[in-house]
Amino acid sequence: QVEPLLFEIGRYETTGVDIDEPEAFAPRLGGMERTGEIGLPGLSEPEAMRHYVRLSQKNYGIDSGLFPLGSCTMKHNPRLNERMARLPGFGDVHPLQPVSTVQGALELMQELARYLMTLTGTQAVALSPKAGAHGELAGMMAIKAAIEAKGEGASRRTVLVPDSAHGTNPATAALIGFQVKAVPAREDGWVHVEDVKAALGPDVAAIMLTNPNTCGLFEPQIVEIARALHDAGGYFYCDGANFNAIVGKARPGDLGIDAMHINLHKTFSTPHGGGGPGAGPVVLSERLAPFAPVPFVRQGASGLELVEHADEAGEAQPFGRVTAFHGQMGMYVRALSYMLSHGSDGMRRASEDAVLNANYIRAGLADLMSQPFGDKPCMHEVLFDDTWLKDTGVTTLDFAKAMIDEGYHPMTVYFPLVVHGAMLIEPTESESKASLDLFIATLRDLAMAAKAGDRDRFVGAPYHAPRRRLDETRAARSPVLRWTPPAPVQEAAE
Amino acid sequence: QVEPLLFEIGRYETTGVDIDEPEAFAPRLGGMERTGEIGLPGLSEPEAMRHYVRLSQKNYGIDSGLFPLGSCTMKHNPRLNERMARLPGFGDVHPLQPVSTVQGALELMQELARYLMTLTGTQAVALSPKAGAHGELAGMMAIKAAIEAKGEGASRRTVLVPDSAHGTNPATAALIGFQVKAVPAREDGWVHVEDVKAALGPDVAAIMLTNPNTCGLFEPQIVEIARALHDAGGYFYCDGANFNAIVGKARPGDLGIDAMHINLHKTFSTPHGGGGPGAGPVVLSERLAPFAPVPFVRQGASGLELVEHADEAGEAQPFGRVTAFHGQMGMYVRALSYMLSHGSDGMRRASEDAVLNANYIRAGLADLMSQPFGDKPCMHEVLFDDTWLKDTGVTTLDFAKAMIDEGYHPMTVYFPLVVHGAMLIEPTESESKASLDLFIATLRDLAMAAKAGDRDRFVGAPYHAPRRRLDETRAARSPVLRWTPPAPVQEAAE
Amino acid sequence: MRYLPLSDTDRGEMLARIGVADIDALFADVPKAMLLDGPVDLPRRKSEMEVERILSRMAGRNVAAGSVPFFVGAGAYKHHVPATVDHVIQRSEFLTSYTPYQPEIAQGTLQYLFEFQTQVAALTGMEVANASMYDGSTGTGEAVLMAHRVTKRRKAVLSGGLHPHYAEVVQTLSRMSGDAVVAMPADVMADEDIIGRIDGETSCVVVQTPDVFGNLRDLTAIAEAAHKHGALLIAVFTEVMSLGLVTPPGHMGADIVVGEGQSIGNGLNFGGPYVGLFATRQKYIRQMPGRLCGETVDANGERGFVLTLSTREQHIRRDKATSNICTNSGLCCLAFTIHMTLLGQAGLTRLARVNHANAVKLADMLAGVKGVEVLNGAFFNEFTVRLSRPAAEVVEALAERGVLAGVPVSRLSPGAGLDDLLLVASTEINTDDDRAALVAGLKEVL
Amino acid sequence: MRYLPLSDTDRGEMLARIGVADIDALFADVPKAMLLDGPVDLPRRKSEMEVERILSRMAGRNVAAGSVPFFVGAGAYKHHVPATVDHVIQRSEFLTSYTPYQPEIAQGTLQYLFEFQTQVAALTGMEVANASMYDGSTGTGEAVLMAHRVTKRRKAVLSGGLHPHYAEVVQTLSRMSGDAVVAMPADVMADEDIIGRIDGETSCVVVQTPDVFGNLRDLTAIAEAAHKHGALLIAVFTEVMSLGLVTPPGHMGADIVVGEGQSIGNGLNFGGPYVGLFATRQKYIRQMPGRLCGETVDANGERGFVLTLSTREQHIRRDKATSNICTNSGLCCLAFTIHMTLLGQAGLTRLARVNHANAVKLADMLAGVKGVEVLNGAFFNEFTVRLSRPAAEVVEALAERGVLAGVPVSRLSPGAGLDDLLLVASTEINTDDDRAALVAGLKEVL
Repeated sequence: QVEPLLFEIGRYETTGVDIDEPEAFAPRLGGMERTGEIGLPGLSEPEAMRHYVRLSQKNYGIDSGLFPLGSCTMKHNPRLNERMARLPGFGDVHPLQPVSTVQGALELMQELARYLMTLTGTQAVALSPKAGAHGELAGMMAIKAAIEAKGEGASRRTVLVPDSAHGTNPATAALIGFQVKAVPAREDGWVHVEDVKAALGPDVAAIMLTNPNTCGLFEPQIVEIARALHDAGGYFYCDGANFNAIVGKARPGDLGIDAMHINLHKTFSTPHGGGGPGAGPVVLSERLAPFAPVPFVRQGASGLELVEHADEAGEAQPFGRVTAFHGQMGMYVRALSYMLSHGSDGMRRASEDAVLNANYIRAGLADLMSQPFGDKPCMHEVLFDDTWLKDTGVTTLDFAKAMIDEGYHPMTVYFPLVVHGAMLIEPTESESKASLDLFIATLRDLAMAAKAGDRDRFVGAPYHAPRRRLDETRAARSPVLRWTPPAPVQEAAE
Repeated sequence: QVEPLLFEIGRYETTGVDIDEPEAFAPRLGGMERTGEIGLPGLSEPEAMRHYVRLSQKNYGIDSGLFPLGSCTMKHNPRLNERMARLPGFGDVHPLQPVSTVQGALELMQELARYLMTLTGTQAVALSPKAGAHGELAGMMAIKAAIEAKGEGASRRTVLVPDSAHGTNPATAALIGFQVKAVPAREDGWVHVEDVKAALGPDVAAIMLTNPNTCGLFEPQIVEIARALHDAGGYFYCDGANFNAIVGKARPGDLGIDAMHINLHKTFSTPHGGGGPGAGPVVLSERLAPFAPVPFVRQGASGLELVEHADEAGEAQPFGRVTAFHGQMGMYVRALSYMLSHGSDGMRRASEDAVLNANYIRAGLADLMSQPFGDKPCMHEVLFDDTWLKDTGVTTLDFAKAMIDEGYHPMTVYFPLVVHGAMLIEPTESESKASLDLFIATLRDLAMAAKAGDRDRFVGAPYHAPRRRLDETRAARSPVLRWTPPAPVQEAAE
Repeated sequence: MRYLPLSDTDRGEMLARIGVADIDALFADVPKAMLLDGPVDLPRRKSEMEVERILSRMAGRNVAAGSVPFFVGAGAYKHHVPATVDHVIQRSEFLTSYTPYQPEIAQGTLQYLFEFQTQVAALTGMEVANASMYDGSTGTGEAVLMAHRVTKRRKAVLSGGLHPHYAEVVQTLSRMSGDAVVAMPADVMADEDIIGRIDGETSCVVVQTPDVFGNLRDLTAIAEAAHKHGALLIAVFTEVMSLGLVTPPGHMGADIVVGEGQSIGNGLNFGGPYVGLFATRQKYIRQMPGRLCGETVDANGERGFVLTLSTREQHIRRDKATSNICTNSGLCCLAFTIHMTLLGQAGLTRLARVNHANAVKLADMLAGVKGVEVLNGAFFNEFTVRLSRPAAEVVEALAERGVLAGVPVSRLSPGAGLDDLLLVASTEINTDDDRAALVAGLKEVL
Repeated sequence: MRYLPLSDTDRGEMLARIGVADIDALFADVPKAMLLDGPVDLPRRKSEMEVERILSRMAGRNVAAGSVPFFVGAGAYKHHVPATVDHVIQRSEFLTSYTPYQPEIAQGTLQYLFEFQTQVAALTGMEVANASMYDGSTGTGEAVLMAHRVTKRRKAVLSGGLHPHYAEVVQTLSRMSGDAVVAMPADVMADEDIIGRIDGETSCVVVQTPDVFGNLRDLTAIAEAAHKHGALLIAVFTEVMSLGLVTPPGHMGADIVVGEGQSIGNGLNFGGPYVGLFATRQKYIRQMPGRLCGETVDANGERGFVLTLSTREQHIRRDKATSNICTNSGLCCLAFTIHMTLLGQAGLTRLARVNHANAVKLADMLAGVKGVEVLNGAFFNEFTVRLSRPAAEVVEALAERGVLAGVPVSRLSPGAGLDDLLLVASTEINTDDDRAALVAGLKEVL
């Protein structure tokens, strides 16, 4: 059944919220009263419930099945964490209440910071960034501030970014005025220290490197790269999107990073929610720690304090503020709940299982599907390219869409850009062996069908989904970004 | 995708609940320690979540669409009520805590009782019955106790039940030793006072009558019937399953009833939950009030008291106890939340809208589908029979199954038994006019298809559901009521 | 009103379509004098916010179990229920569905009922189980009636270790049905001669283990005696968690095993809703009360599930039905099944061990308090202590100190001369601090 | 560990299938010296019950807004959110889904985003809106960058009525990007000459209404002046509820309207997650930051929705992108959309009137307290009072009395000489008792 748009079923006079009109009073709006229809139809509560429940039924989530989106880390979202985030003492607290009335909230932030620093081997953390890309921004701002503090602001304006990086990396660097310089990809999928050294110079402010990288590989020369950067007076920004592969196994601080954002919604399982909210705390090395933005929590004489202004920061030199309040408290609670539940042993084990699961898929598919860098161990995600689809008339996209008909969410496709027709599969540690076995069998079956020339199964896919393949070109060519009332039927001229 | 049984995917060594082993201690089980496998496989939390979420996706609920099950009252379930029932002060309170620590719970029970008595025009209510049928049982027990108190226990052993009654009515009467005597159905769908009078005698303990009745009609002679019963020394038990049609419009006490159970899960929207839990408080007339079972709440000197034993009951003569504790507190909270939300005005309006919606469907279908008692106003549900399907080769069941393919839950079929091929449609007040218009149009389309001879559309239905039509005969002939491990494959003899 | 989609315009159009002048024309069959001309005397509609305020105030007048050291049991137990359980049972497709009369679009409900039945059978050590009763007490009443049908006799013998409320439910029902009941006196030390009460008239003997005083009972000899006389043994439990650790009644010869399932998946809820578990032998399935879910196939030959053997039930069989039960405890079954699935036998056994360990630890601590005597030899997570003062006073005094110490036997059985006995339960929720608080409190008031 | 499905047996079998000896063989690329040989120095795994205890203890050390008379605003507001909202956003299919990159199985998310965009456009009186920013403050930063792109200029003028934290976010970003910012001083009485600061270099002027001091501002003249100089007007709001009652910026000539959507559907959450609303003119859509959902058709010609114009975005355009934003506020959008749908304009307008009425009532009551002066002429649900003592002290003293009185301006703008000013907000949640408590408290401490 088709579910209409709210605007097609709602009515201007209907409301699903009862509240009494106020007693008569003299408004004090200074002549600024809104007039005319706002254009917002309402639904009664039963109608609204059904409308959104039915919409949800057109969606696919982790709870529906395997969701192997590489780089996105779709792991189980424990409902304990949802419950904890809704405790009134967390969910119903205002960011500008007197600090004496939010000591527990500040304690939680401090505890979260301690966990993040311990797991990453770093000396500071800026909690407030609202998502991964925002964490990148904060981290790169800290680097810029540190460079400026050394008087090198005018000269160090280049940031090195490998071609395989997430798009957020160059976008972030450009946003605050850095020049982006590419580091080429090598045939083995790794960044080589010689290439970095060749690009280094007195103009280089930093490198932005993802580790494990977007090809699902750990960068084996990372320590040397960090050293080279530091020797050249630059900073090492690490994109932490894939930190989930090594939590409890290795500490980025030990590897030499200066700043790394952590996607709490990936690594520590605060749910993705169809595109957020996330949270992107950024951990900082000792060199960058003084430049962390406000606000931050500090132990004071009579309890925990919140430093909200640069001039209260003591010896620190915060580079400024990146958001109105203290960041994503709701996500902090969920992430800490996840970390407490797993414990140090469980988090280490989770990383191991994530890597094990990815390699198990690799082992199950390696004979049928091609890997761009050869068949070698991967981290938490395994990358295939489309060489094996050559001459089948089936593209990576077709293959992905055919997976939908088998009841699976597709993997990440066409990313990283450096690999032709990339298919990046991340099962996460949340999948059982039985689930992986079924997934592997299904993909093998599909792969053999593609090779056998059953093209229709792919190019027309999906056949069994709430919608057939959607026309994205049309959407972009003549964008319709909002509902508008249908034009009234023209009355016949008299 | 098929969802296996838990027993096919679970493992004996797996658990989704972490808890530490106790420190070493000497058990005190007196040699009664359980040995051997229990036979209960476990799932990790992500697997369990996915298993039950996927099972849910094979279900249909009110939130999925119109659910017009006649007599079942599938109205909107406000989530406010769920939230209220989960307040720790209600959901996390033990029935045997000191009464000084549960004054709010007793207050809620008293307030619920006040609402129920006010709405029904009665003088007492026994809250503890756990569902409608249990309320019937308690009500009939009170009647039996009253009769025994008058010394007529040996003589008054007959209970009159119309053929159109819910099966629970005769079952209940029989359960406590009454003889059931049928009152015949008339062609107009009503119970006639003459028929009742004809059946009355010194042997009659009570009549059990549903009003509005199971044909969706209000019994116009109910006051006369009640008077006749009372004149003959009997009691009037009213089945309150359809009370939702007249809440705030008429009070059963005014009509002369002595006892009536109220399905809180129907009339006051505590959710049905796939078959319960419900709640079946039974309201009592002054004549029956003294016999209400324990426990009940009473105002005492130092707060509210809970009378749990007959000898604390003062002048009352409770007939006993029908359940271990105080009834369905979780449902009391939800029902009171519903009543407070609607208020006296909203409850009256809800009844009116329920009746209006049913009649609107009647008006929309009356030209195509036949009604057993002619086209006259109904209450909250409208009854069709299968006369109109004659010679189409389509049965009531086929028609119902074809509705599934149109995205609807079928109506109640083959009930009441007195009507051939009955189809009982109850839309409830929760449906919008747009929803009803679509439903009517769909049923008209189906009805015309049936009449046009498109038999395949019906006899093979449903085609678009998680399962095709299920073989109920096979299930009953060789009942398989539990999973058993598949027989191990026999090793070949050496 | 937020729950009512119709607008006044809609109502007018609909009345016109129906062809009546006003809404009361549709209520024409209601005697004029009885038709109310306006809302009854109750408050008008309230906003969600107002309802929350009213009910939160009431809730705030109760002491939540989780907010204090808590040792109250006697048929309902405070356990920790994983958040997953409550999340899933609130899913619209489960919460807002009906009894699965249309199996093609109710396989979700039916499959979990089938899983539930299998889990209950395994736990109790029986062959089959039904798809739930209201609770343990009403299930016990149904078990007695079923025994009467099976044996064609009408006398039940109730152990003095049976929860007094359960005994009252059976007695009330039996008195109303004209059946006989022999209720034995309270049996604190589990030394009653129940076998001596079984005779050729006896339909069934009803014994609880762990009994209401916490004693674990070996039912083997009683089962043998009952069977020798052609009677059935009905074994009752009020703490299902015990079945993770102690010999199940099915291994001791019970014919019907019935009890309370609240401890798995369900909260205290001040007494309800709970979920009654009911298991028996395969040969008796057609005499069982309640819903049964069975396996079958659909028109494509795919496995599916349906409600079955409904010819036993009231909606088909009316006054010849095996029970009048209709709505039962569907969503509570689901909560039970999910929690049980999360536990698995590995988790259940461990959790039961923690319960037992906590109870043993507590019993040893209490035994060291002057004025307290622990009476039980073998027990699971609940035991009886004799106090030097009436237990009800002690409980009240401790409640004032913020400790909920247990259930005075006098509350269950007033006038039985057991005023100095207190039932004390301990589960996985109890901490060292809780135990210390109880001991300290007892030392103060004894 | 309850979240990890693999057993040790599974792990062994899987390693064998992969063909490595142990798990660390898969970590061979990690420099040996850096590979940890055991868990880091943090506590071991905990049961659900233990985690609940730890976090509940922390939560218990905070004063929940709903538990006291509450008047705190300044960019985040306590409103009542219907239970339906939280129920729906927790549905697995919404909660556990990803950004809708595969539209065929994400129509649920996409359709609500389309509804959200339409609602935001209607509310703000603009032509189009995007599918959310993180919050109002970061959205304001993005709006300034967008204005720079549109005008090809690099100087922003910030009103002294802009929330100081928003101004700081813009200033931080601009300083880092090398753009110019003119930040005007705090403008308590809304009488600044912002028009006088607009010149031919100005890319945009950023004005908030209701401003941080609660004043409602007519933006018409500013819009005209900005447009005359080729600059854009960016209108900011922190209380979206106001748009139900006051003239929206889109009706006053704003080019970009950006603000905080928390008040509709979302809780206080100690500052996050919130949802930034961002609307503009159709002609600027290719310069917008953030996700956009657009209508299209599928292969069968059925209407469907997709993310569109992604060539603006970082994952395609990398360092040329209009923003670096990726994950945004999906689930908060959903909460907003459901609450907005429940309200409809009828409910929104009424709710906004109740907010305004409560604020007016409170202002009048406070005006009668000695030592309190209400400064605002026109306001919505928040206003500024001048106190006879430093506001921070007063707030602290009232907090000790269990009343959360508002936000001292000195907390937002220390050192601005405004220590005697207090921002007081009042919404539909405030009762007569709340107001009386605030008045009584102020009388005590002033």
